Amino acid sequence: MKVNETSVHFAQASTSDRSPLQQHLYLLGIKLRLQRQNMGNFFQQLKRHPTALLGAIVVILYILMAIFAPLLVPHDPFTGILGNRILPPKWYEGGKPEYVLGCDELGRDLLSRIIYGARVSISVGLISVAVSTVIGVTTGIAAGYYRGWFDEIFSRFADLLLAFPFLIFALGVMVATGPGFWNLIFALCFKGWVEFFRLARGETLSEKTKEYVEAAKASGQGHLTIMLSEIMPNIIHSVIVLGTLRMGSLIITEASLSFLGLGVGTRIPAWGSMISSGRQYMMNAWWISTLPGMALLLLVLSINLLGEGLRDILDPRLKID
Amino acid sequence: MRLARILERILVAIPVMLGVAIVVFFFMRLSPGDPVDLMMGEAGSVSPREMEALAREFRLDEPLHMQLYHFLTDLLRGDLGNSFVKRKPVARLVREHLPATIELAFGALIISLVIAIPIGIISAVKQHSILDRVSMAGAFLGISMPAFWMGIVLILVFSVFWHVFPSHGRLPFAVGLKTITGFYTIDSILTGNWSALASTLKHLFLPSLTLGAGTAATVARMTRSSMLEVLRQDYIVLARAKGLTEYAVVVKHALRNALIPTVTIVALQIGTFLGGNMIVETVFGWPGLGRLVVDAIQRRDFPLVQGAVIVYALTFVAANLLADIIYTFVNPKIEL
Amino acid sequence: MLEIKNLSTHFPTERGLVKAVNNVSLSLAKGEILGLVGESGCGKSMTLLSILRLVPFPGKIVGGEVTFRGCNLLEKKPAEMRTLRGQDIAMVFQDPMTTLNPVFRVGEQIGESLRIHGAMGKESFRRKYGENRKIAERKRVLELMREVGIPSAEERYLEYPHQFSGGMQQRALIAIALSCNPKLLLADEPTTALDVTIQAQILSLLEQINKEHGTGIILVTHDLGVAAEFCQRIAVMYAGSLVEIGPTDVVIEDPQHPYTIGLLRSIPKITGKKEKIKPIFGNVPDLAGLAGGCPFAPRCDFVEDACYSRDIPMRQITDNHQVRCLNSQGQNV
Amino acid sequence: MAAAEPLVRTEGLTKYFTSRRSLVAKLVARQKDRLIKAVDDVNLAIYPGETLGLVGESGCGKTTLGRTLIKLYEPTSGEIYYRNQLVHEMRGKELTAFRKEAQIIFQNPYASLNPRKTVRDIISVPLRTRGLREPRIIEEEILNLLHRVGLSPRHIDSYPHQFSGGQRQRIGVARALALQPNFIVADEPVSALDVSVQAQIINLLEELQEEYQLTYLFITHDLSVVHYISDRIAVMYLGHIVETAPTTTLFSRPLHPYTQALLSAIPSVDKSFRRKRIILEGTVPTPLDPPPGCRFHTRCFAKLGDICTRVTPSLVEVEKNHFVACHHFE
Amino acid sequence: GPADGVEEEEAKTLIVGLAQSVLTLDPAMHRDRTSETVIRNMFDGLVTRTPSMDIVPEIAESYTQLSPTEWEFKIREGITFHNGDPLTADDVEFTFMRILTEGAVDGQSSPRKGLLGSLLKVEKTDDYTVLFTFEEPWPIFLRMLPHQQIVPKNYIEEHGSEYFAENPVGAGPFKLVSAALDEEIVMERFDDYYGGSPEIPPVGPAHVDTAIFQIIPETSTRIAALQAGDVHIISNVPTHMVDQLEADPNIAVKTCTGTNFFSVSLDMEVYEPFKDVRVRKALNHAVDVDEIIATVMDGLAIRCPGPCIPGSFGYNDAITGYDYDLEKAKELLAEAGYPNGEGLSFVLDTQDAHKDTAEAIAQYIEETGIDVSVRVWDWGVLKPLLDEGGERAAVFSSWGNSTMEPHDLFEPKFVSKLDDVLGRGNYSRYSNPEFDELFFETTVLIDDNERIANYKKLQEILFEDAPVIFVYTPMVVEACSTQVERWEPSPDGRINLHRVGLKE
Ligand SMILES: Nc1ncnc2c1ncn2[C@@H]1O[C@H](COP(=O)(O)OP(=O)(O)OP(=O)(O)O)[C@@H](O)[C@H]1O
Ligand SMILES: Nc1ncnc2c1ncn2[C@@H]1O[C@H](COP(=O)(O)OP(=O)(O)OP(=O)(O)O)[C@@H](O)[C@H]1O
Ligand SMILES: [Mg+2]
Ligand SMILES: [Mg+2]
Repeated sequence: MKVNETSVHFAQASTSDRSPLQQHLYLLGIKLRLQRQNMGNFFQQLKRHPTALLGAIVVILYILMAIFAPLLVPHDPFTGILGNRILPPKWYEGGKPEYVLGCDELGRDLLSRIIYGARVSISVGLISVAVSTVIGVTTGIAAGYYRGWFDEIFSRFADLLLAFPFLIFALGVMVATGPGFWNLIFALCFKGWVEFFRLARGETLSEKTKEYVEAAKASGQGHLTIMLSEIMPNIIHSVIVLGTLRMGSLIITEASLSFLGLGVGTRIPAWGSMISSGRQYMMNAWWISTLPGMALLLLVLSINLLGEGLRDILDPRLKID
Repeated sequence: MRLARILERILVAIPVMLGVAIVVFFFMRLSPGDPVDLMMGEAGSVSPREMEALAREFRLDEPLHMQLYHFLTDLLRGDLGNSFVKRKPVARLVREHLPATIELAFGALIISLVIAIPIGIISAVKQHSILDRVSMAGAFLGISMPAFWMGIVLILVFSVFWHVFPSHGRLPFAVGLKTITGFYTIDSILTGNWSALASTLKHLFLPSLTLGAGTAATVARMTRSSMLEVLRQDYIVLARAKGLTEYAVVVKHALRNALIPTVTIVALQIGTFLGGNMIVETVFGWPGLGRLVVDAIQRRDFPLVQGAVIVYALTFVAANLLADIIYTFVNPKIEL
Repeated sequence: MLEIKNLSTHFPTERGLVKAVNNVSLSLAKGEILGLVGESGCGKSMTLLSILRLVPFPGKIVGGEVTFRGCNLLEKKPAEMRTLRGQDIAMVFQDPMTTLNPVFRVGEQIGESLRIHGAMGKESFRRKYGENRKIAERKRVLELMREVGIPSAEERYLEYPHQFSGGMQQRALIAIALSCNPKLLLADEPTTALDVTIQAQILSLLEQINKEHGTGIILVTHDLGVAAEFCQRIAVMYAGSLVEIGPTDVVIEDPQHPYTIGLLRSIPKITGKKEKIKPIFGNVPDLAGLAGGCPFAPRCDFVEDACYSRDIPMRQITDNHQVRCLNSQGQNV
Repeated sequence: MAAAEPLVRTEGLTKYFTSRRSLVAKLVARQKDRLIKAVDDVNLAIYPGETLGLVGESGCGKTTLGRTLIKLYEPTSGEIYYRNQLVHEMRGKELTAFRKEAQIIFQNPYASLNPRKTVRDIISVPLRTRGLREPRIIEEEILNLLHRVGLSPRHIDSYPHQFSGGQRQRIGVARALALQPNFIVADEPVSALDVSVQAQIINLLEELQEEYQLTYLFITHDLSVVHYISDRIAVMYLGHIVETAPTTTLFSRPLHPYTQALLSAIPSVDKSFRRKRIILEGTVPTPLDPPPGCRFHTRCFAKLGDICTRVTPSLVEVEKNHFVACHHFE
Repeated sequence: GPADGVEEEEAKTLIVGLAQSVLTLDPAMHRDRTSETVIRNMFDGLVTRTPSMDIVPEIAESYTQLSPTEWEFKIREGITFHNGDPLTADDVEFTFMRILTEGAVDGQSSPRKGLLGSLLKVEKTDDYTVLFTFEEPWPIFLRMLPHQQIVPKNYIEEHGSEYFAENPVGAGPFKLVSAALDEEIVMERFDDYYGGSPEIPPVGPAHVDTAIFQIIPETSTRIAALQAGDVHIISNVPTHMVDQLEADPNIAVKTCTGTNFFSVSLDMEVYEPFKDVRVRKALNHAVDVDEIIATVMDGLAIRCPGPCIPGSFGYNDAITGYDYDLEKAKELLAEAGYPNGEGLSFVLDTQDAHKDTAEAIAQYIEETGIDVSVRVWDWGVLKPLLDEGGERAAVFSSWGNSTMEPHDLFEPKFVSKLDDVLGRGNYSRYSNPEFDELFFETTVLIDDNERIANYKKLQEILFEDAPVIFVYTPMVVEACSTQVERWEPSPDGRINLHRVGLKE
């Protein structure tokens, strides 16, 4: 009981003197205190959150699907038969049984493309979140720990990037560098790290005043060790939650950029470009855009459910015990 | 004191704005593509003299640092330059398009509030109920759907099949609204043109819904979780111990506290709404700043992109400041 | 005035059933101060909240009787219960920082009870504070604020809780509790969050209220010293159950329950010569899934097999001294 | 005792925190950075083997003083000597050596242990600072320490949340002991514990002191605890030391009005100790702008007059080893 | 009231949904088809085009070519601008000199100068006669002339160009009511309209009271708007929607030939193997253009067998195109030293809008064993790459040829890249001295028969050299509500509402 009480008070105290942006992060679920938690009972906790578990399962299935895509696809996802242009799904009139979900505007098997598309969407999500996290967390911890000019420079830079409208920014990057997978990742990460930076910085600021950090200092640990072994493990869970929540929105951003004509843009199928190039067919061949849309929706939904669940699981305040 | 703080926020914003200006300047100049060449299109002939003349006119023949110098000195004088393509002062273009964007942003804001806050409250009060689960599931759907896709679906359903909302645009000319401020809702109220108001609101609805859906979802979830947290607080127990009815406890004592974070996040969302609506603007043929910028980026209309991004950044900073000010009003603990 | 019989409040949790209040029987005479002592988590707060029927979810009052001035509160309708709360029975909470609503002005919060219970419409109030309810309410609130010792009440009336120091906040809470002249005041560790000198201020304030208005007070505390100095009777709780209850002097000087004894021995005494303190070994138990028998048995020096095997009843030692222990007699210190 | 060389000594030790004003506030409203005078001009000596109790109300600077002594904070001004060496000038090897000598035990057993680390991780940090490298030796040493503080070896790979408050505090003690220190600042080590557990820790600390000849600075606001454990007591009020005296002297003849009020306010089960309560008016002022002159004058019941509000009294020795800072005794 | 004198009860409003924003309403200040489409409803030119692409007088009454470099135009009398000013030779002279003179538009220069070739000056000879003088003969002058609209001299001199751009005054069938260029442009009938070109009946004022252009960038929305009845005419209908729209009883789909020449330019400098004509021919044989048209374009494109759009001036119909023959393609490749396409691999760049066809082309080429991948670019990024060389080989792109004159296509696309005028679109970096010589010879010819003969020759050369894969010209596909009368799309994409009516 005492544990929870102190953490609640702490959270309150820190809530009130946060800037709105930190509040935002906070309410996205991001102020987590992990005092009763280790990985062992993490999975047990996951079991008690059926939605999160479901999310996790779906995400894992998707990842497997992406990895084994070449083995799973019934047809060549890259080239189609022009004669099969906008072929409806098999259960529709005019559909062919071997093309379960029908074909797209170039007669390519939709199912195969959706399966393959998982690769791009998932790697876009994973890689850009991973890169943003690594950059944001290292700079954030350093800024929060050392303060001073380092903090000042990075915080101002972060402000600057935040003031840039994200889509315009990404669009600008894509226009400048041209479409392509890595360019897309670059565009997404260039600003994506800022949120992680702010989170890590804010958490470090509060973590730094914790007595166990003082204790480590008193026992003669160096700054780097304190950052790595005392502070980092305590903020990483917040980061994971933010990461999952952000992953969904980054995958959607990829789709949005495709809509503006600047996605991954090769013949490699990506859900974003499938949805956006298929949207013209919405009225006569809804499946071309809608089915990849469903695939995306399900993935983002699962990631969000997982993220939300993680937030609850990792936040002892939300637990009944 | 309060004024000093506001002043300070503004002062701090200046270097940020300057940074934004410089970044967007280099961004545009260093990205490939020649505005003059693009302007000439893929037809007809173009004389090299003509291209040179235009390049000179646009000051593109000068070295980069001189261009930057001109840009910054003009900027400090409040001059955003002339659009290459539209041949108009950028400031005017922005002024013409900003009201549409702001109106859409506010539409989205209001829709997300009207939907999200009650849902959040009810979900929290009736935690684990069917309603809670359904609305939270809906909220998740809201944030998991690409906006353009949702927009098209809404158009198909509400305009094509049911004919209840118009498919595009801001206000048909036939309504005959006299514009004063550029905000059609305000203008129609000012001129007492109620049919224009009705039409404006109808046009505003689908785009606002599309733009606001994601935020509504976020706000609903936030309201719910902050409400849940507030309901656990000691002062709620005290309110009950005073003998208040459950309704008074929730609406009077809990709600205002639960809204403290929500309101600030919502105010902050204005910035996102302003900067993130080009997709909605494109889908709904909404004549706002977002579409203007996307177009300008594609045409390498440097001054227009620069000007618009600076205005975006300004509105973002202003929205942030506004968020902070609102925050001080809902939360007595904070002195700005 | 108040008679609690076999009150039980349980929390179903993932770890098992938490019997936060387990068969507690108490009574309070008019104008009496009863101290309820015990360690953290032993169910003191839940006992108070059960009286008001404000046990938080998922807790439930599963049995017993709470008779206040002749009627059983547990059988009252919710609306009746509401009129009682704040008016006849008021509560002062442990942590003033979190108990005042941060977004409302202090004056307004103090006046709220008056408004809810329509106090300003009552004849006695009307006569004293005038007809205009708004003005009357303000007058009454200012009076209350002065009464509990909040200086410059006029200004403080318009301030927000965070502008108050801890001690002031606690006073404001007391003012809220006193606003309708309750017959019974439930004070849940009202001084725990405060400094010694401030604690002394608050406690003497409570003492004064008790004397002047004849308000009955249940004072919850974990500090035996506080209970010893301020209460006429002391009830000791351990793991959800009442283990000993009796007049203060008797409980302090002639404790019967091994837990009470241990508690007294582990407090350093401020007397001339240094006496070695003797801690109780072991830890405060987890309330979830407690086995039957005496919950103190694992830490008890005098434990017997029987202690584990059955529920131990309360035993009358003397007239008003009761103990829940099998072999309490002869265990005099 | 007093004849011996002090182990730790401070001269005019001052620690201010700055609450920064914004640039504009400075320029426009001409406001200066505000100073939180947490510790102000403190002269204190702690002798080897003794327990010095430090009491005072919340926010009066006890923790700050304790942390500054062991160089967790840099002092704003003044000197700290440890065995006649200047503490705040220590760097590198010297500092490591000092870290081994001086340790701290924190108030909050929940916040002072890193929740992500096992007991082994937590205790091995100071052991490595001590120069132990071999994992086997480290493990042996950890088990030793656990045994010493009354925890069983099976606890070695548990996480803090698996312990009760008292057990956690034992881990904190073990961590401090791991460096084999001479001097321990115990910052309210029992305040967060239940009454029945508090006694266990106090006894443990006493035993350890005997066993290792430790010197304690024992910070607390609980006067009965401080009475029990300390040899000498220093009373702090708003950053100043207002009175120091051997325990028995202080309890029998408190001189400073604040000390008197403090002692009278202790609720005690012990009837013989109860005195007439002195109820102080008002609350402790904030260290942001402490009152001028004697800092206690705003609440003092024995004010002399003008001098109290103008002149800061200095600590004078009124009788042997009994110092007080009050104009009554100037 | 309307021209036919019949009392109309309700004012008729015609709404057109456009895909792109209008950039300006000043006819001199853009190079943009959409802007021109809207502007030409408010401004008339000296000449105009019939739906079958013939040039007929509009404001001009007649014209004569006095010498290879001189043209004289007689202007119709009694034409007034929307503000009531009469249109005279002064206005015509002003219009053209405004474009020719650098900095003449409030200090800015018109980007339309290039559309006037080597025009030196325009002088009025009397109130209703003007003389155009060229530096050198420019045979496509008349065909280029419809792109220029006459603006009022006095009005602009009085108010300045900036004001004019916002309050345009022309001599066209509609006058402006209000303009929000990214939203909607509202025009009402100009009752004193002179009636337009007598060669295109019916002549007279416009039939609808109000004409509105609304900008609806998103295709799906545009179609939805038509289906919902929010607009009457929409441009840029995707070909695959045609069937479905035709099935709607309230909607009619209209098509006509287009003027965009689509081809895959094979860069011979950047990608060595393309130097070999056999490879280029092989690629032409490998792609089944007819099948692509039938499927990807839903039959709504016309194959360009050679380097010209069928129906253009001097079109050589002896050229029937490279037939689709995979074997032949493989043979040619083998001859060139690339059996089964081994050793050949390149990227095909394109823009988002054309990527379907590009992908289809790539699929066909891959059949020969060549490894092709498609990249989609923002045009702004791709263009400099095409100019500089860079890491690329082939590009699928279009070139506008609204004059339907080979000159206008050959000069930018196939003449050796000499300067920005010449070879501006020569992404193949094709350079054939024989071709160049004959081309320049032809440019100064005046006699149409000679020109036709030369153009046919030029087409043969290009066909044999195959610097590009010849693909198609997409048809203009527009759709309108069945309420709309007398409206036909025109090959240059112009939507002229002058004669369009609206049924009940
Ligand atoms: N929401 C809850 N869910 C489950 N168990 C609860 C809940 N609230 C309280 N309890 C249990 O009820 C028991 C009694 O709690 P209570 O608050 O009455 O203790 P207390 O004696 O007031 O302690 P403290 O001195 O810490 O205030 C606790 O041990 C706790 O485990
Ligand atoms: N890092 C810091 N930055 C700014 N102010 C501080 C800091 N640490 C302490 N203070 C301030 O210094 C004053 C003294 O604090 P300190 O923690 O030393 O008091 P304390 O006597 O230990 O109080 P407590 O009994 O509550 O632990 C307080 O007003 C506190 O707010
Ligand atoms: Mg309690
Ligand atoms: Mg402290």
